[in-house]
Amino acid sequence: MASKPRVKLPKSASAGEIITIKTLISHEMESGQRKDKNGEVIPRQIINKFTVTFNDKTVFEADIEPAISSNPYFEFAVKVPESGTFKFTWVDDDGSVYETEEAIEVA
Amino acid sequence: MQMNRRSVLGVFGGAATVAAIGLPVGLANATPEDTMAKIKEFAGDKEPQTGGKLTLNTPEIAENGNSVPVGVSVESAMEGDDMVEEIMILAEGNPNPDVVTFKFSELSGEAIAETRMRLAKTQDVVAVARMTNGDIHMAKAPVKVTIGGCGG
Amino acid sequence: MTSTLRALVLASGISAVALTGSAIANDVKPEAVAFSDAGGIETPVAAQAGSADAGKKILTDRGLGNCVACHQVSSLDAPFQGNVGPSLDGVADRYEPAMLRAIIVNPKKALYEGTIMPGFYTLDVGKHVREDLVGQTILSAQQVEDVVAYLQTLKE
Amino acid sequence: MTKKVILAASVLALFSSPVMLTKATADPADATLTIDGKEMTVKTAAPEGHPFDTLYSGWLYREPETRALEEDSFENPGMFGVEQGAELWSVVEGTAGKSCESCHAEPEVDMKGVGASFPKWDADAKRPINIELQIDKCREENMGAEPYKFDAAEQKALTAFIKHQSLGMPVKLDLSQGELQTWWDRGKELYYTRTGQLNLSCSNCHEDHNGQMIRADHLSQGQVNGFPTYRLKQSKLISLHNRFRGCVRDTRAEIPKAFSDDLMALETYVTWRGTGLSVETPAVRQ
Repeated sequence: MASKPRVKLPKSASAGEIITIKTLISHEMESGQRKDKNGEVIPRQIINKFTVTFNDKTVFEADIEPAISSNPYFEFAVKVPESGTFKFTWVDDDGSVYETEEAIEVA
Repeated sequence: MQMNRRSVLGVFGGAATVAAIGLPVGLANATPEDTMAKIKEFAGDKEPQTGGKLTLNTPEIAENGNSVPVGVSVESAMEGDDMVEEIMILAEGNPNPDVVTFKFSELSGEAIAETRMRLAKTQDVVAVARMTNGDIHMAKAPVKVTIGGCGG
Repeated sequence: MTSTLRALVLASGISAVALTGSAIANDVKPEAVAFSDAGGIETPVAAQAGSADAGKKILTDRGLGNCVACHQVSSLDAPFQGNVGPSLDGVADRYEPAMLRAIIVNPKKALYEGTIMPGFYTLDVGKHVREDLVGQTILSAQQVEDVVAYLQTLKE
Repeated sequence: MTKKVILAASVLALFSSPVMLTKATADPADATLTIDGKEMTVKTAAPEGHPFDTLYSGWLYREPETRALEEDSFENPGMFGVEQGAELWSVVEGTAGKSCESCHAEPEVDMKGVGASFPKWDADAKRPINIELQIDKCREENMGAEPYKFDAAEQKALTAFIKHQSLGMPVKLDLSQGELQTWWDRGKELYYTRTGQLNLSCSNCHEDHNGQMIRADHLSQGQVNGFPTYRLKQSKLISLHNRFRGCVRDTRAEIPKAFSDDLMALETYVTWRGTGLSVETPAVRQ
């Protein structure tokens, strides 16, 4: 399943500033509750976990259920203490892991 | 009755295609009791407070149940005892009430999060937050999920 | 002949004559439905009398009448009723059963040609009708009478 | 006959007040749409000969949450398709060893305006050509590649990418090309032709009753300036011909083939009906 993470956050911030981060990933989020034309249940395949770390410290997590929409969107806040790198990780039911990183400059 | 195989599609559309994506209609839905049990599990023996410290933002009317924006926030210093650990969102009328659980940290700065969820039908959405001091805050909001005219 | 049916046939005047001797227990075929000069349909199209309870369900059933897609009925427990068509509250005060029947059967004949409302018991339909629906009506004769019976309960 | 006309008129008079009342609450929103800093024309005066005075983008008929999704091109899931199209642009396919990029090195420049001016007249095929068919033509004639199957993800992505290069530009067809005017005429006739067991034409909903509600569905003018459109219902990009087919299916008629003469005529006419509205691809609808 083609999944392309998109992340939006400011390139720079002042120390201790609270920034907003938006993320979106392309994923069908097959709920496991639908049936195909032959009446067979379509197996569940969702992204079940989303994790955000900053300089390797976990800052935000989401445990995700099939009730999250296709192309999952998350928006949350982070208080940025120093320059560093955010790492965003999405875990798929099939074991795939989608990752992306973004750096932020703290003046 | 003159109905034939394909006419279940219905006047102005597709009752059969309502669940084209996302949650099915007709499958047994969760009950408020299921939701209460989930809250109990989350809250332990603490009584949830509904004083408005937790804000739950949902549209009054969701134009399509496949994508309903939902936002939660808790007034909190986000440090020491006054910090939000987790916020759980539940949808009472879905096949399974679980939607998502957000976990915050001191680096969160603000206990705020937003996502988009599926709602199988018109129902109450519930958010529950657990603080580091064990306090539980709760908020509830009704969302009317529209019934499409053409093609469901 | 059941007493209900006899009553219907008697009430229908001229058409009763036409029915006599033929298959009385049969519904009126869509192509045989007769409009009066006033634009109504005096004779029920079904052999059996309509059931208001059954009609009520047809109004909200998306596979059948789905009338609330366009019309409002305040007393019905159906959310998001449409407003393309007029409210049906008190419709029984405004129309005789013959006219209600005619509007359901073929509003393009009963009301005006340009109406968006489909005819629910007519073969005078649009082009390229889906193959399996050719020669079929949206509602059966009985369902039309059920809806007529229900609409007659909608009094202010 | 006279009796019936009088009757019809009295029926209308009888109901005119509640209809007016409900219609007033369901007018298109009074809002402005800005995407990536560009203001879109979502309301404009209709061209000469148009049945409407004012044209409204379908965006104005949607609920605030759906509108917000289109306003933010980061949150707009349709942009995944545009991104996929941008990647496909440089993918070499076919016997000639070419990609789109081989001939159109700068899509942001080369494709600007394309999405606002199609369908065009195809003198070779002697019929209108839309973006999907133009992509296929390039693939077959220049790349030596197979045409896409209708609604292949790649077809929708490339179409969305090309049209997105005209984001904000007003839709404007040149009907003087070839016999395009004749096809416009044919499209117009189809627009007013009732189909199916439900006996409905495009005009019944989108001309006669736009602004009103069919169940919870707020009927729009049926403008096509945002296609391919991200529809929440299917949670993916939906092509114009897919939507045409869906509407015709809902009238309980046999479904016309995508890119058939009928649907190309209809695309020509309906695109004209949105003259002056901005290209919004990928729009977001319910």
